[in-house]
Amino acid sequence: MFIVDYIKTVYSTCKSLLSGMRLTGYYFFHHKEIITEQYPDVKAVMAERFRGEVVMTHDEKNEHRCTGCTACELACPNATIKIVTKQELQPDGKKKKALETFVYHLELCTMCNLCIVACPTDAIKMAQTFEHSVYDRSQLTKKLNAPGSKLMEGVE
Amino acid sequence: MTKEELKAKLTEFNPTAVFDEAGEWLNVSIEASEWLPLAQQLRNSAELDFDFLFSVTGVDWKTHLTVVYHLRSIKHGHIIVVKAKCDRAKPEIETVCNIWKTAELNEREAYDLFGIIFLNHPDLRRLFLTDDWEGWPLRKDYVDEINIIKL
Amino acid sequence: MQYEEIATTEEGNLVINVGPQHPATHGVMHLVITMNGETILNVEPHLGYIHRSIEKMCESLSYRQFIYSTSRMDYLSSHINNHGCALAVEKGLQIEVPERAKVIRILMDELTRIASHVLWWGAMAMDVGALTPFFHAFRERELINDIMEETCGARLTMNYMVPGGVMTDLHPNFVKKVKEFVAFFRTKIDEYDTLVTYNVIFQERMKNVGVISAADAVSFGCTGPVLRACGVKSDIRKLAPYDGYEKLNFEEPLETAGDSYARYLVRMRELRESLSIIDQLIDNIPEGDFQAKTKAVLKLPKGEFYSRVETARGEFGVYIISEGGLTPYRIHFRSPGFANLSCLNHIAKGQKIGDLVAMMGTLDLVIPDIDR
Amino acid sequence: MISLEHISQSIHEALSASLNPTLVLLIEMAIAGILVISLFAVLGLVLVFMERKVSAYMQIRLGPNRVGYKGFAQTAADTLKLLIKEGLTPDGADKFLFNLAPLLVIVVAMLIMAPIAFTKGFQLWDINIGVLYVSAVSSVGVIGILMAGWASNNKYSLLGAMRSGAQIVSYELSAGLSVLTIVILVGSLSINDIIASQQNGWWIFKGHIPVLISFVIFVIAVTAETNRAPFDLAEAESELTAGFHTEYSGMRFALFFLAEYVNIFIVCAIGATLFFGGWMPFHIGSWEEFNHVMDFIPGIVWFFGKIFSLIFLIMWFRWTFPRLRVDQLLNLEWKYLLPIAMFNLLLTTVMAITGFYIK
Repeated sequence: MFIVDYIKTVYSTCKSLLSGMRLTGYYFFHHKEIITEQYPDVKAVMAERFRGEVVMTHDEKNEHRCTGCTACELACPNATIKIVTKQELQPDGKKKKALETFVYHLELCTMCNLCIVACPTDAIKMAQTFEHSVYDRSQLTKKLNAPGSKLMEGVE
Repeated sequence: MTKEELKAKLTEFNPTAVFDEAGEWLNVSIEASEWLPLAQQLRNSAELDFDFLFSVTGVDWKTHLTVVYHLRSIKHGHIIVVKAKCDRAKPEIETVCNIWKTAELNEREAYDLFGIIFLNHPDLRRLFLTDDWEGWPLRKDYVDEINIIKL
Repeated sequence: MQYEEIATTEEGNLVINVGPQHPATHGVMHLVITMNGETILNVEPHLGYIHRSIEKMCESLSYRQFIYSTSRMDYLSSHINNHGCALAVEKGLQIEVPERAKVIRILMDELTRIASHVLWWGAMAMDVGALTPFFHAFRERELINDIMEETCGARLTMNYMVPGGVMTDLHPNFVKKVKEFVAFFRTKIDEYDTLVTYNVIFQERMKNVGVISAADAVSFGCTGPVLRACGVKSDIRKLAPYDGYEKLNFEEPLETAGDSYARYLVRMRELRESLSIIDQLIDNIPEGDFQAKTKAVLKLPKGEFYSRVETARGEFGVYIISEGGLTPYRIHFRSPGFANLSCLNHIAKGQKIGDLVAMMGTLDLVIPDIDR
Repeated sequence: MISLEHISQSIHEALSASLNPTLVLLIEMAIAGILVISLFAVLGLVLVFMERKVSAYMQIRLGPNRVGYKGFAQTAADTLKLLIKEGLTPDGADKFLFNLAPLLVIVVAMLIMAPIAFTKGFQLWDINIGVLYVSAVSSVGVIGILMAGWASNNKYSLLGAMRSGAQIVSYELSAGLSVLTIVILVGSLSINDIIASQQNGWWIFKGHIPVLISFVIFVIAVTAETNRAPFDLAEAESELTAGFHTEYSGMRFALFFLAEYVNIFIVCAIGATLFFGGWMPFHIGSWEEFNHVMDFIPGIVWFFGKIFSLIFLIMWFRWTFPRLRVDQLLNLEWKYLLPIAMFNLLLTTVMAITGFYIK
């Protein structure tokens, strides 16, 4: 029957439209469902594994664990890390390679974590910061070893 | 069809083809001029019925260029890899746009990046690069003056 | 006063540029459309606005390093792209991946697929003019991103798959959070149907729009939901199972109409299939290593290695040609978006410009995947 | 009790006492003009804020909540931004028409305000063909949109304008026919007569099926006429970027934006007048006490309450439904709404002639 079909179509049409409106109406009146995060007022807590930027850990004696082996530099796909080494005189008179500057280009970094995995001495790790914006890109080139820091005892 | 059956069948069509069975699938190496007749056979033969061209790859072997076609048959499920060898100075090969429509964009990509000329292609222009780009970037002898990382 | 003539063809048809910046292209794609009134006569894609030549870049990266760059192709299924690359390298090195790593990989793949489809659902609804679903979709996607962030350390480009397994072990909260998500998502997916699928206007917009026959779809190299909407079985997870998909019990959703609505339905059903895959695995993650022992420097033997995976958009192929060195001699990525795009002109002819937007929505084009 | 009627009357008397009638008329016109323009400004701010909040809550967001108390100053800040923004005129555009179009649209929106009765005795122009005037003037607005689309020298704008032209011309018909239903039942075109006829109950609640049908048609048609989703094809941001106002920026864009919201307000005001009794409080037949209690709420509150409920309904549509395609849009009008509206009109006419209805 044409008329019956027609009425059925109209009915199902209205039903589908109204059920959609019911859903949006539900959300309109149920404000507890709102998921907005009020970002600058309420800072998000990032997960402990979140990769924000590469940092070098220093202990309270201002010592780091980096031997300057360049494993991270080799592992990096984007040439983000540049390690400058120097020859340091050991107490026993031998010369030994040591880290002078650990240059880290945050602007080139893709946070792929390969350098962290490659590091044999766990000298570097990922920090959970994420607000990296600066006014000048030269500020993104960072020196990771703290001034005056030296290699921790016993790290080879 | 298994590799052996495919090989036997293909030898019928093209006695000069070189086969390589080391990999996962049967590899067939041919000259560029032999490609179009072989392609028609591969598509139209009911036993082979390679209707799905899923990858077109250009390779620069320094001495010559190769176009690698990965073909699959939806019905039979077998896969074949055809490698057509082109001259490096004058890389020309017949298009297979009429056989597999997907070839149109894929061949344009190969033209764009390797400079392989696909004869009788309906619309052979640069695809990714600008029209006035010089050189073929994915060839091994391509030198890029601007290196972002070294800047 | 000078009037510039509006660009037309010689026959007087209107030529219109959609993109490179256009709300419907979801990225920097450029379509040149010839129209007669509102009817489309021809669509010509102009690509390359974000072509980074990842294939060339990979030629100078080692086998550990190149994987991360594929996350930047189809950024919505980055895990699955990485998975494909890892599989190709493992094929070359003949590494046996530990069972735990395999299960973790599949779980991550399926979560990625859900995240990708959910975003597609929202974005596609936005294309046809409903703005609310977009925000609803992001609610669920954020939950997945949180899970990813906790375990992998990143939300979009995770670089979690490495040759031989995964980079780190699962976070202790992972199982609990995934279970919570699955339970939550099962209620929300019904809301998706109420809001969009059953909506008459939406159905009218989608049905008999962008119809492609099975033969044409195969010829155009379409894969994934586009091909499955024509009734062709094409799921790599079924055809050539990898990493333990063969042990799982799931269905490959097929539709026969081949129109936009069929593509939509296939994806909606895939969402439910992915949920069932996660259900099967989440309680059965085997103990053991999450990564096989590999050498520090990977060297693939001379030869050619091709691996295929099923991303959210279709078949993703990695073709590595190795000369035995530290870096690939040539690497080629078969991206599903590139092939799916090639059928756009075919299906758009004779349709309205509003349909074009709906078609592009259901083809689920991700532009970096096309441009590579 | 102080009402707007008393205020306007006392102003009139105060002016007439000291000045000659021509001057009084001029001053009163100036006052009316200022009132209309300030109503426009306030409406623009309130409605845009309302739209943003409604959409936000439906989309599980908070919406604007930073500028001013709970974000109330957000739209004012946006207006300020639009005011100081450069108004670009594209090269190759028809400068005169390009600048004229937003003015035309806004002037038309202002003109329709004339016959609307805000409360008892508070009306700019008590014209005896009020409904006819409204439907006649409202269709002039499309010329502004066509002008904007044509003058922009942009293909998106042109397509948007053409769509808008086809759409408004079509939907004008069924909107007009659905309005006629009430006109036939009342027997008058005057807005005041229509409101007076709802003294004992609003038309929508009097239980006439043709009135219900014409209300549904009216809501659909005016949603389309004001270019609101799901009929926002003239803008269709995912297809035509911004449709007819793609090239407009700064204050000229703001005028289009304002005109859209004012148009919504006006069509909802017409809808409220025709179907919900305008400023007439909710009365039920002969329940004298109930009616008396309802009368304590001022008419202006009733009127704005009804208008904003209707506006909320239209916003609700927008944030729920996908957009129609252009051919579906015209199909809906010519194949469904128009025949139904005509049949409905026939039914109403039969009812009116036989007198078989509740007055």
